[in-house]
Amino acid sequence: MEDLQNLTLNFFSDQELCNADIVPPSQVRARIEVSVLNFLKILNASNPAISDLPLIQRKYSNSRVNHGLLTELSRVFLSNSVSTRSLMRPNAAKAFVRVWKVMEMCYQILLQEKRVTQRELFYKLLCGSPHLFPSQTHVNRTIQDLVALLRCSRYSLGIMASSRGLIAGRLTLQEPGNDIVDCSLCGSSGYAISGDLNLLEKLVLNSDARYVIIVEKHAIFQRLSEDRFFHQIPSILITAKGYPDMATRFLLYRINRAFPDLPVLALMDWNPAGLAILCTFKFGSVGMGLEAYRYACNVKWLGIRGHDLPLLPDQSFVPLKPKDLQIAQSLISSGILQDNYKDEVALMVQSGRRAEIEALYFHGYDYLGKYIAKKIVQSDYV
Amino acid sequence: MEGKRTRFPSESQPQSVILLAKIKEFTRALLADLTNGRSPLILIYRFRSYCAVPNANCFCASDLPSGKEVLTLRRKSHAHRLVVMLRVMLVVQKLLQENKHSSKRDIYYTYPSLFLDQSVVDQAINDICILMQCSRHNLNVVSAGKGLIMGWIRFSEGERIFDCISSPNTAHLVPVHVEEVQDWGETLPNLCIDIISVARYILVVEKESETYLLGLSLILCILYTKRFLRLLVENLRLPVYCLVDCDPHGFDILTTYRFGSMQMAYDTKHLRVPDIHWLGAFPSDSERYFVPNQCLLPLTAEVLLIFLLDKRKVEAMLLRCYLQREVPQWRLELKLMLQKGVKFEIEALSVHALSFLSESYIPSKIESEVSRR
Amino acid sequence: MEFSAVPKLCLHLISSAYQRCRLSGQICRLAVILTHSSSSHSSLRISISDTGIGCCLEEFQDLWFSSTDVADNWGIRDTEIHSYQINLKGSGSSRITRLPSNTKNGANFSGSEVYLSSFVSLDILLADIHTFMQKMQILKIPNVAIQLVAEDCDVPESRYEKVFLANECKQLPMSASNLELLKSGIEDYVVKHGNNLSTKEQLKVGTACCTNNRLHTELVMEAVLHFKDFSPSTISRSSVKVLQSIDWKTYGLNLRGIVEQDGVTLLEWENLPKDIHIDMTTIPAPRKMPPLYRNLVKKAVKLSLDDLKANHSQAFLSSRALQIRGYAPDLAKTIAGLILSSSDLDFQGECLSLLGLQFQEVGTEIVESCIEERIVSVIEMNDKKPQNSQQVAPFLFEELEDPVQETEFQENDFSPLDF
Amino acid sequence: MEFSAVPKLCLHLISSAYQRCRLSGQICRLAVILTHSSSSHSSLRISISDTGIGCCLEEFQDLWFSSTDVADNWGIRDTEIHSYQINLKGSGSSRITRLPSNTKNGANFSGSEVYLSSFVSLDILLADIHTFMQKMQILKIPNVAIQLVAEDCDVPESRYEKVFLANECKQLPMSASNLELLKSGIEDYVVKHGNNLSTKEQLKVGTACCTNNRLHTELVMEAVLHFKDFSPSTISRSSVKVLQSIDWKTYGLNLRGIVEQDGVTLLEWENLPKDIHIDMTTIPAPRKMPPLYRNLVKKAVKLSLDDLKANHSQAFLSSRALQIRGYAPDLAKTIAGLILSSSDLDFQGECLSLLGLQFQEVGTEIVESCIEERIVSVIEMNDKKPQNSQQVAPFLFEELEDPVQETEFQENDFSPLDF
Ligand SMILES: [Mg+2]
Ligand SMILES: [Mg+2]
Repeated sequence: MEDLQNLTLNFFSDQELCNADIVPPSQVRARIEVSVLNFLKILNASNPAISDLPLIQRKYSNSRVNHGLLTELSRVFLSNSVSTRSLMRPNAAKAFVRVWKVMEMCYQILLQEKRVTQRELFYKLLCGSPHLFPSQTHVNRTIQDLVALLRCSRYSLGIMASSRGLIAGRLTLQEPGNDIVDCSLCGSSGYAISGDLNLLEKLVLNSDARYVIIVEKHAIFQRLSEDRFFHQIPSILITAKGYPDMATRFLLYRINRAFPDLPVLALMDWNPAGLAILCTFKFGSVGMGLEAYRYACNVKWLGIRGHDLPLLPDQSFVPLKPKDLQIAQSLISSGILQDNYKDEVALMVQSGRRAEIEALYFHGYDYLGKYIAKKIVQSDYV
Repeated sequence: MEGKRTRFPSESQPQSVILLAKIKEFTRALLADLTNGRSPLILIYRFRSYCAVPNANCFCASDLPSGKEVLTLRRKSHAHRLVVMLRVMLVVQKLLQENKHSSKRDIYYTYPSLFLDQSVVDQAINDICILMQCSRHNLNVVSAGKGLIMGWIRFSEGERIFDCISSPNTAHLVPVHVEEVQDWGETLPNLCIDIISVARYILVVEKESETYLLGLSLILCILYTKRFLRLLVENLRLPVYCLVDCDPHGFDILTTYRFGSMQMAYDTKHLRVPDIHWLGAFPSDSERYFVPNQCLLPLTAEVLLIFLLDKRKVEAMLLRCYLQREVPQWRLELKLMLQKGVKFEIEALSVHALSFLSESYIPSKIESEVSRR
Repeated sequence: MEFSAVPKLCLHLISSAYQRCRLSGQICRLAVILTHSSSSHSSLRISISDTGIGCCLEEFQDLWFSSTDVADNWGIRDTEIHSYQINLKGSGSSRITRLPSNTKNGANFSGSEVYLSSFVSLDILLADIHTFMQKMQILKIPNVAIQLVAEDCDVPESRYEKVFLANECKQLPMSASNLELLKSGIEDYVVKHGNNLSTKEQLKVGTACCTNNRLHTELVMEAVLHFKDFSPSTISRSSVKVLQSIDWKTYGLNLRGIVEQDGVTLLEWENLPKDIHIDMTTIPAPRKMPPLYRNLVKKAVKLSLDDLKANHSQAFLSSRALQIRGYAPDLAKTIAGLILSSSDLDFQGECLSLLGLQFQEVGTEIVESCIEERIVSVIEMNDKKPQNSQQVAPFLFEELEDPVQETEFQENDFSPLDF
Repeated sequence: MEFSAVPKLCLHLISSAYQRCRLSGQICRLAVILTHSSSSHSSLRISISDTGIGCCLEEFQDLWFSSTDVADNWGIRDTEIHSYQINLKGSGSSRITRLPSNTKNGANFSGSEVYLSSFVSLDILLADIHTFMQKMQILKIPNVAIQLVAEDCDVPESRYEKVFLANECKQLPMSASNLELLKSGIEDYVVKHGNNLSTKEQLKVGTACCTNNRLHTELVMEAVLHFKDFSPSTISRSSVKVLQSIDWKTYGLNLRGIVEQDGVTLLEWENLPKDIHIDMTTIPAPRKMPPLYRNLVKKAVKLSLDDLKANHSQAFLSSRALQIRGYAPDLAKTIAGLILSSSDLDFQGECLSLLGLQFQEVGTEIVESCIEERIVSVIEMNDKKPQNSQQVAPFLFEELEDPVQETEFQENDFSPLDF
């Protein structure tokens, strides 16, 4: 199974796949140094020039969906279409200089073996060149540019990415040289997933679970882990408290690779955003840039789905908001959804209503667990 | 009056049993009124942590109710509040009976179209606490907000051991069920306190960053951890310092830690940390530490409206009675913020050197705080 | 004055005379005598006389002029029978002439007589008055005998005479008050002429009697269906103002506006169910009212609405109460939930017995509907009480030793940590 | 025609004749003969003759009428010397009379003579023409000898005669082209009359020669300081249009507007440094231009600007390049920072050697300025190339074999599909 996945992975990476790696600081520094040298060389050549920066485009037009042929795995990834940052176009010159500025800042942070938040980076840049970085968004976008240029993850650049992810259940984690963490003993708050991808990569995983369950919401996660649901159905619980961050997706991916036989099931709100979150776990998203694609994971949709709606009380429904319709539209037009997912989105739009997982509490706090268990037993997931 | 605000019952019964009994009593009384054709009247005391008359001879510090509200079936707004309160009470009864915990957000999402808004649920929870004379956690309603801790501490919640010492760069989630930590601490006090004693002080900061903590013995808490902080303070008896942004929001966080919030004023005594020291960032720090001008945001963010909001917020805060009464020097700094018309974030301090906060700012500030005392 | 206005004036004078009789409480006579004579200077002489409570000059002046005050010197205590002549060709106060009064010789009645002359056709006027008197029978006042006489002196044997007596009120006891008689009459009328109402039971009538001693008179207010058929006249502007000043929402009604159309005044309601018609009358229905009088009318209208509401609270719930009642199902569901989800059986039993339910028969819906019923009835009851007279009930769940003064919180600020 | 216009007309005719001489490339003679005689019908007879390339009737018609086309049948290949008389009192085409031509008898030159008569004062006209001819010396054209003769027939011994020769061009080789001569002359003039320029080195002059075969003539364009002193006339509207149509930003200039003031045309520039004056002339400077001719002028102006820029790129960087150059210090600082903050000495060494710096002599500022210099020079070099011929810069990393390049980068590009 894993071989097959590797095979497809390689197949695509040969073709047109672009990615960002988790890279140790020394290598990031080396890449930066190569950039400087190349820049100087081209500047100093017989026909001197200021080299353009080739960045992988992080636009929808450069995204491709790969529906696996040999596996069930599908993913969103970025092709190698390039958006250049050139000094020679006045409207792009600022962006060009910004990339170098951030590169310099990251280089120094890496040298000091520090890690900064994006906000701290913003202030440092604001202090040095306020005209280039008038706002945090400029910094954030430039970081993405740098990721696209150096092809390394944001975390590798020394930028702290705190993860919102939590994990609980029948899983033990061991950092080399540290005690084993038993995620079934982490209480209702679960084990906080570190934002350090290097560390996550090194974790030794062990599990006797039968299922991996992704939960959209923190509160639902708390409920299930407080109830020790993972003992009822031997499982691993994961939440990213909404849209997943890289670290959470990476750990899920690692678990998925380590235990490929465990189905990965998702419990989401019944609204377009819920499905979008599921899709981000499942396929990745363009916005995550180069770091996104590789952690695609064959997530199955457990609930809440259309045929569960009779279980919910009327008062738990609220009308769809314009934002919901927008998300629904972009989901449908993304071309990524399988047919039964599309039908589900259509149902949401048609009914004009949405409901949250919490609505199940109407039947009592124990009901949530029973609901999941029943669905799992009946293989009621798509 | 003291009896009204007791959290820990004098009886040996667990709090949940007492609360369940109170809920039943309440339901019964309500039903009796209805069957007798009487309109139920529900009296809810109002508490406040401050008033807006700085020099008044007020009782805001006294923990006495400052007024009351009477809910009846005669007003539409009351009827809605009553429905929400009873529905939340129903949820609480279930929680207590099943010994489950839930967050405010959870409760809201269960009946969103009935509640209409999260704030209504929040108010109902506060009302129930006042009515039942208990704290929020007694209702098994826990906060879902994020609280993080890192530094020189090791403790446990239930079976789980929080070992912050061995991974000093990692922020650990603050346990949800603070009560369990305390219970555990009470039964095995030595273990808990022995390990914790490595730290010399507690630093409360507004946001997560690694740049605070190199080479320092400290515990670090981040937001939404009022109860947990209180517990640490009670158990460890360490000095507590607070580092927040130099803006109205940061100052509000600081005062909430020290004096409690208006919303939860009924429970202030058990949530506030009266000994918390304001470490920074002071409005006066911008000059003392050469914060570059471009890092000083005017109390505006360009938009006039936001400017007015910030300004108005500071002006309103200046009126809070406890500032003049208890921390006049804080009030002076706040006034300075208004005068200068600029705000800045903690991050602005470290633009000159990445380790500025941990290597010079925090140590020097703590030193000056210690010498002041 | 136009010819067409003369019948209207006559009907008004008759109506006034009838009121004077009705209010006297004694057995009275109302006589309308129409005499046509080509020899006299006006072709038709109209005399309207009654033995009611008496009237005064100002009452008639009001027909044309704005009066500053109504004199209160008339009534059964007067020693004389007043007599007036209205000169239709005159102008200003010269129109009305006070004729010499006749003494009553100590008799315990009062009386008025009004004369006027006109060129209006005897036949047409007679027909109008005849119809009007039939309508007046609705009032079912037994103490008033109405005599209608018409004679053309030029034509022998032309004398027409008819006496109208309230003879349909046999079902009512003789001791019935004016108010009850009027109510019954209106009910009869509406049932007879009415809309889709098949039985009298569906008809809701509220009455109120409201006296003001300064006026030495009483006002009666009824809320009935199909007011417009009854009243010969449009509502005066003063009455419109009175109607507009009433807080209809207290009775679940929403007055959109008052429209005058073809001489008939229509009250337009918002959100009124299709099968409900609401109209009303005040008796007497004065054309112009001094402030005092106006208050009296308003009070009467409100009292009769209160009467209506007291008897038919479901139909006349205030919009406030209606809104509150909207919460009843949720409230009932929640309370039922609190009871039924409790793990304490004793508590459940206690609650059910409070509701008068047996433990065995309990289904969720039964408990819910039982509680809802009670909540609704409390809300309806609350609504019947005037706002300000609500008595203070004991606080629920509270032993209040030292009530602290209620204060208003303007600053509803959320602290950032109240997450 | 007004008297005041006659001197202007004369100067124009002289200017034209001078152009004809200059363009012939042969040694030529330009004679202006003013003869006053009270006996004749006009008091002053003016004759302007030259042995230049010859002219045509239409050239003169342009002075008053809109011409549809300039005939191209004149030039040194003509076999005759044309002769015209301008009648100032006439109107329309009758103003100009073609006099009988004299044959050149196969000589290899062309020639024109224009006569006109006026009542204008001989002294005033002579003074004007004298000044103008001195100015024309600026052109330093060695092949044209100018003869100015004035005589009052009524006054014996009044004959005035002066010959102007370009005698200051000794520094230049005899083979120097017209263009070079003109340039030198203008430089001399500006230095002599100029502003704060103390040395000739600070003066920047761009020249271009641009031929169009259809017109059988050449246009010369110079960009010089103090154009207004040189040109006797205002710029024609066609010229203004030409000037406005030029993309000045390519040369870092920003033409705010063209103002006519006291008969002098001023070009107003935006954001021009105080110590810089930019003016220009085209020779010839026709009054009205057919489209073809206009394009030629435009091309000449552009070419001479290009010439200016090629020699003085720093001063004539396009505003685009200026904007980009603004980033050079930041970029240089950043890259220097990257190099110098590195702990890897090999890397540092390699970088410095690429910059041609010695390890020892390295100070931050030196590295920065060295990088900045290079970046700036690339920017300036790039700017000299015409827009469309700029080649694509190499990528920083070349391992992308077949990039699907999308060059359009919008600052506010954002990525959707983030659901
Ligand atoms: Mg959601
Ligand atoms: Mg802040």
